[in-house]
Amino acid sequence: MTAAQRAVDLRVKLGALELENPILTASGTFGYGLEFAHLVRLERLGGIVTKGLSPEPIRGNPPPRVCETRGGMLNSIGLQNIGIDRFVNEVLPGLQRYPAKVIVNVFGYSIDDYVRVVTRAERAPEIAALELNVSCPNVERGGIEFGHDPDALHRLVTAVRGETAKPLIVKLSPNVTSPVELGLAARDAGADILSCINTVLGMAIDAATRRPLINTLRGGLSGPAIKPIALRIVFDVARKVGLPVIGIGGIETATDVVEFLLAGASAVQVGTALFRDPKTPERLLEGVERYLRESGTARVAELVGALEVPAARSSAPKSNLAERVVNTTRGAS
Amino acid sequence: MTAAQRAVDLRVKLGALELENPILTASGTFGYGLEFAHLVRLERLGGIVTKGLSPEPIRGNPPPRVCETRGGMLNSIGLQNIGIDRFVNEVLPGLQRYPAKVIVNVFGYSIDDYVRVVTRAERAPEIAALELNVSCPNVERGGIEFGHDPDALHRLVTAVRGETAKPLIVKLSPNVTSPVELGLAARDAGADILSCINTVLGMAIDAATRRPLINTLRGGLSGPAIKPIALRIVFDVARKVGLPVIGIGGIETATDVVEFLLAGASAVQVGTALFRDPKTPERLLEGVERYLRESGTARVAELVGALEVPAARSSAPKSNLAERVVNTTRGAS
Amino acid sequence: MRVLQSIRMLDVRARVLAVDVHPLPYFTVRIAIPEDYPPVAPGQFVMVQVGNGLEPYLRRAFSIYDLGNDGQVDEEPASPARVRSGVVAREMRLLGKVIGRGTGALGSSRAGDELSILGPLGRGFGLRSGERVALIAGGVGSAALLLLARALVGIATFDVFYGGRGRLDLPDAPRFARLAERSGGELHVTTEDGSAGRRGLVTEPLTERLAAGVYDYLYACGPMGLLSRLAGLAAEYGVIGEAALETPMGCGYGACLGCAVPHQDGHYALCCKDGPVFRFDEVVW
Amino acid sequence: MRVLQSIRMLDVRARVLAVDVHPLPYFTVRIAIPEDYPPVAPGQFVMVQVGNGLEPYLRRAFSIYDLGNDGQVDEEPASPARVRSGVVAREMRLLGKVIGRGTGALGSSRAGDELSILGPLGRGFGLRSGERVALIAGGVGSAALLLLARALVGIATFDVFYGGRGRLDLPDAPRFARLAERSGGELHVTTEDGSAGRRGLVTEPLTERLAAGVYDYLYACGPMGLLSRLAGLAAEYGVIGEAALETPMGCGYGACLGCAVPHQDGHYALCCKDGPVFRFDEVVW
Ligand SMILES: Cc1cc2nc3c(=O)[nH]c(=O)nc-3n(C[C@H](O)[C@H](O)[C@H](O)COP(=O)(O)OP(=O)(O)OC[C@H]3O[C@@H](n4cnc5c(N)ncnc54)[C@H](O)[C@@H]3O)c2cc1C
Ligand SMILES: Cc1cc2nc3c(=O)[nH]c(=O)nc-3n(C[C@H](O)[C@H](O)[C@H](O)COP(=O)(O)OP(=O)(O)OC[C@H]3O[C@@H](n4cnc5c(N)ncnc54)[C@H](O)[C@@H]3O)c2cc1C
Ligand SMILES: Cc1cc2nc3c(=O)[nH]c(=O)nc-3n(C[C@H](O)[C@H](O)[C@H](O)COP(=O)(O)O)c2cc1C
Ligand SMILES: Cc1cc2nc3c(=O)[nH]c(=O)nc-3n(C[C@H](O)[C@H](O)[C@H](O)COP(=O)(O)O)c2cc1C
Ligand code: FES
Ligand code: FES
Repeated sequence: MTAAQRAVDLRVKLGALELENPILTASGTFGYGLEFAHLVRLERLGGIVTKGLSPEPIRGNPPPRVCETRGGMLNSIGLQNIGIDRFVNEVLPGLQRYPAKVIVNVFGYSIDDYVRVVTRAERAPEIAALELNVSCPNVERGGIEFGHDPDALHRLVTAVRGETAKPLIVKLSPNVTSPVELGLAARDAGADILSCINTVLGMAIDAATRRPLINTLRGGLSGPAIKPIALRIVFDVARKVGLPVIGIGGIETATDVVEFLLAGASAVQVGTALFRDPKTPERLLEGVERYLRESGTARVAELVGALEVPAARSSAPKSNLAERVVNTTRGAS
Repeated sequence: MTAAQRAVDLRVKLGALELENPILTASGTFGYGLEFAHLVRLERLGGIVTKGLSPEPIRGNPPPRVCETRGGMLNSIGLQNIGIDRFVNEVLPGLQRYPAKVIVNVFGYSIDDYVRVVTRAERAPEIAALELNVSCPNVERGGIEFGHDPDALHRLVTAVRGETAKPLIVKLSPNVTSPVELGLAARDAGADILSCINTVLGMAIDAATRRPLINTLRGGLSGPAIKPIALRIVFDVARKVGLPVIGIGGIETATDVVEFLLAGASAVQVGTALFRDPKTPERLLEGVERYLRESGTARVAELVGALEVPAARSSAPKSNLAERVVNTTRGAS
Repeated sequence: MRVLQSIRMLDVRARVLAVDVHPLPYFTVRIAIPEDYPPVAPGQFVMVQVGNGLEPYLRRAFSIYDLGNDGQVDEEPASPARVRSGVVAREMRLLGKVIGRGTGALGSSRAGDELSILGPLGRGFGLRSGERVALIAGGVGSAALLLLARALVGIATFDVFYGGRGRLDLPDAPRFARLAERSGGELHVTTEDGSAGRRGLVTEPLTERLAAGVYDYLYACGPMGLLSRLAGLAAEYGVIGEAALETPMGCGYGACLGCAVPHQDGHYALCCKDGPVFRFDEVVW
Repeated sequence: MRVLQSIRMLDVRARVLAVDVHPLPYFTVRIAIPEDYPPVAPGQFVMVQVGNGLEPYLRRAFSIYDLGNDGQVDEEPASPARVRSGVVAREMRLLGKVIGRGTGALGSSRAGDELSILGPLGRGFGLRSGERVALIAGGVGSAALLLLARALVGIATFDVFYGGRGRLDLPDAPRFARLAERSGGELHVTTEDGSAGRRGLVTEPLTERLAAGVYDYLYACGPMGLLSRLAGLAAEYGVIGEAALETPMGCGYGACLGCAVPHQDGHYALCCKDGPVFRFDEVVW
């Protein structure tokens, strides 16, 4: 049997969440999933994460809402969505046809908002898991984002956990000093899985008109530009929190997927890349299969966290200069 | 007189720090300045920020130290430098020939380290200002970076302030929940100017070898990829802290410079772009002059903070849906 | 919001046949498309990806400017393609104006290059028959109106109002003149600098004829400022009509919700899915 | 660390004359450089920028493989260029192997394209005269040794040890054979798959001759694994020598401190400034 023929096992298990393959679509970048059945082979997706859903429909932000930046894009959609009820009644039935797991992305401006969506979703057996978008200003706490405040996050996750037996994913914000600290708070409150990362806060300006390119001034940066940030956070969170991790941020090629798995992610979500190429998930899946075959890896799960971290080079020169600062695992320099 | 002939005033004033023009080279990306006199017209620079200097020479991190990422690069040099004494004795005299202001970038692993560099620099009148790199682990506080902890930063800046009458710049880290909070701490402790941003923590992996591409695993992300992050932080810090700001991050074109000035920076530093094109500062300066002429702006200083922030669109549709979430100045969505 | 409408579109890798550069910044790209390309309504658009680099990163939207067979584009709607081996079965044309990275990259593509073309996208113009209508094009907005003009010949009489800053901003005035004449109408050219046609804004000759009650219906494409003035004129003179809008777009196919257009209903419509053609009275201008 | 050494280099925009593709992944790019280009020492390199896009973003390092006049490259060091208007005054050649984005972009450049070439950079090989020396090239490492071989002809006798995975990894074996013969030495080819020359590693024939005490000096370029084995052999047989190293580079001209090479002194040397050529005994392998 040649390498090209050998079957590889693409299944991954994130606690109780079992996926046919590790490629999911990211929230807010693939609508509610069903709209694109014409264009994308939905049956090749490990899972679909819906646009963020709130208790009531939300209208969203005024335009302009998106702009391109170098190597990425900014968005400020304002969480426009049809509300959990319409999703469950109108969209969910159609999605049942496909093996892809349906994960509902949930957000709110108060704990009560989240709880209302979760209790509604809990009654729909077709929903495989819930993902909490915690990059929302908490109106009860002066607008500080849930995902920026370990205490608020702990309270939120505790409240939601009480309402659902489904796998509970908490999506971490990169815009914090310590994503690990937030991940630990989510874990301690009962989260099952962490997804990293949401968009990075950014801004863009048109020098000609002297105006911001996004109506709300600031927007969320996504796309290839943020991949190194996402990889770093996935690596840290996977090592230090001990929950299964879903990697998100700038994934566009199969090599990107492998990198996230090596860093410690058990699955990945693809966002911005879909805008450029709606067939990205299929392409990635084929590429990952090829990588597994060519590297003689039988199961994709073997890649998870398999990064080889070199010991400090034994050949490093001995020196009496400031020995303590050698090999700090730090960034800026 | 045609637009092309009209003289424009490029000078900027950041408190007591007056520059011939707003283009500086960023720390760590232009050595100590003098090495490149052959290649770059140093007389066209507003200022040179040196590689970070410590009390004693530092050897730096083992290789690999740099790698390319999509739209940027990672580095983990480990703060290799010749030490403040050699800089003052061997380099500084040669730099005097040029009108560019010499700004010494200072770092350390304890307050004492910083104070030693600053007291030595204070005695050198050729040094126009000091910039504190506070993205260093504070060995006295369990390795948490000075720039990640408002209290530690306040203590550090207070200590340094007591030793110098030169303009004191504090360089903010982007890897925090609230750069504004850190900027306020620096201001309250006596900083004169804030520079934003240092590199963004990131990571890169080689899927073929399954190893990290940077020896220390994590490195600092710089280049075009980070520009939207830098613009956002410059905008927030300039508005909310009230000190003059120097913008840094992914600047490569004159349009980039204008965007940073509009966002609130009074000057900018160019880093990674120098690696690709050592003549970047001259090119930017010419481009900024052209922009000023073509837009009929007499003085570059008029651009500072001149972003036109649109009022909420009066034409926005009226709706009873979740009115409170419209026009939130937030990112993720 | 039409939640469940599934999108009918193809992502085709198509070869550039030629790039015709009009006086810059205008250019026409001629592209070979499959013989069985889905039907196109005037006003629909495609999302074009040039190359695989990071700049431009997102695709850019272009109106489907023209369609033809065997490398021939004529004044009438294209007859069914004849399939010949080695010969271009069908041709799509895009009219571009170089603004930034995306239009720049498309304009400097060369014959033989491959483009990725996602489309046809969006909701096109409705065809009115038996009426007297006006087509109003501001600059490169003419790209959305040419197929419409071709489709209207024979079913309606139309005048074309075509305005630009100067003479060079009207790259396809001759074709619009011929089409308008064949329909029984005429072309009115205006330029702001007076270098061609009447000096002034395209709204001026239009207003005179609106005041005279000439038109039953307006079709427009151009800068937002123009469209919003037209919406005002339409309301003032009690005429209805449609306009093709441009907004920044993340995806072009309904996935990102980036292309919001404030709708009179109180919600935000999507330019790429609910539009790009909207009735004047649908939009909060 | 040589702090104050100022860098002598030019950043020239230079045109591609031709790209010769050997059996892929190898290619030679021929570039027109100004007639007054600074003198080049064998082993020096240039930093090449292809295009203005974001990918590749940083420049890539390439050894200066060969230099010539009027489009002619001969076996001897180039004679002073004759200036003729409209004619290529001088030519630089780079030998590349496609690995990723940077080498891929260079390899797919076309005649007429403009490249940005920063150089000449770094410290080259020292020329030993009157000795019997060995040149050891692993794969595309030969790129750093050709100018050296040309410079040594007439002043030293040398053998060339040229190894690769297979036959196709030795794109310039014939030239090395001619140069070695003219110097009074010979070429030893090894391939790991036995498809050309002796089967095995390049170190095998070399070790036999080192054991026989044939060489006074070694010059090498190739993968780090090879160089480190050669350093071991040199120490074992009491021979000295130099190797051209490759490290990732941010800038190539001493500005970023990215290209650290652990030095026996205890500090990190810079590959781009203190190297790329180091004595075997300088480096902590
Ligand atoms: C439905 C539709 C049809 C279009 N048809 C045509 C056409 O036929 N011919 C043509 O030349 N142009 C057309 N445009 C505009 C075109 O898509 C380009 O986006 C625009 O010209 C600027 O792109 P750029 O990359 O050259 O400029 P850049 O300045 O690099 O663009 C930067 C960003 O701003 C966005 N942007 C800037 N201006 C516009 C605009 N007017 N509309 C939408 N996005 C914009 C771009 O999409 C991009 O994300 C159309 C746009 C839409 C939405
Ligand atoms: C002094 C010097 C001389 C060189 N001479 C030649 C030559 O003559 N011919 C030739 O084909 N190649 C040469 N190289 C290697 C070349 O510079 C490329 O960097 C390398 O082949 C990979 O680049 P890439 O963009 O194709 O691969 P990518 O995988 O896209 O490279 C990614 C990153 O890794 C770095 N990198 C990967 N491999 C190497 C390597 N071996 N050396 C340095 N950086 C690397 C690249 O610079 C880049 O930043 C030389 C390198 C150095 C330092
Ligand atoms: C247009 C757009 C809309 C998004 N909407 C949501 C959302 O509703 N909920 C959420 O949790 N994340 C949202 N995100 C974030 C993505 O799910 C993802 O975390 C981020 O874009 C990084 O991945 P990428 O680089 O692959 O796009 C959105 C991103 C984009 C670009
Ligand atoms: C190779 C390299 C070395 C750096 N060294 C330092 C340093 O010593 N001190 C410091 O404050 N910042 C250092 N920086 C950060 C830069 O000064 C700058 O803040 C950052 O790179 C963002 O700007 P850029 O995108 O223009 O490069 C370094 C950056 C790079 C790329
Ligand atoms: S452009 Fe993405 S939804 Fe319209
Ligand atoms: S590559 Fe930048 S210092 Fe050597």
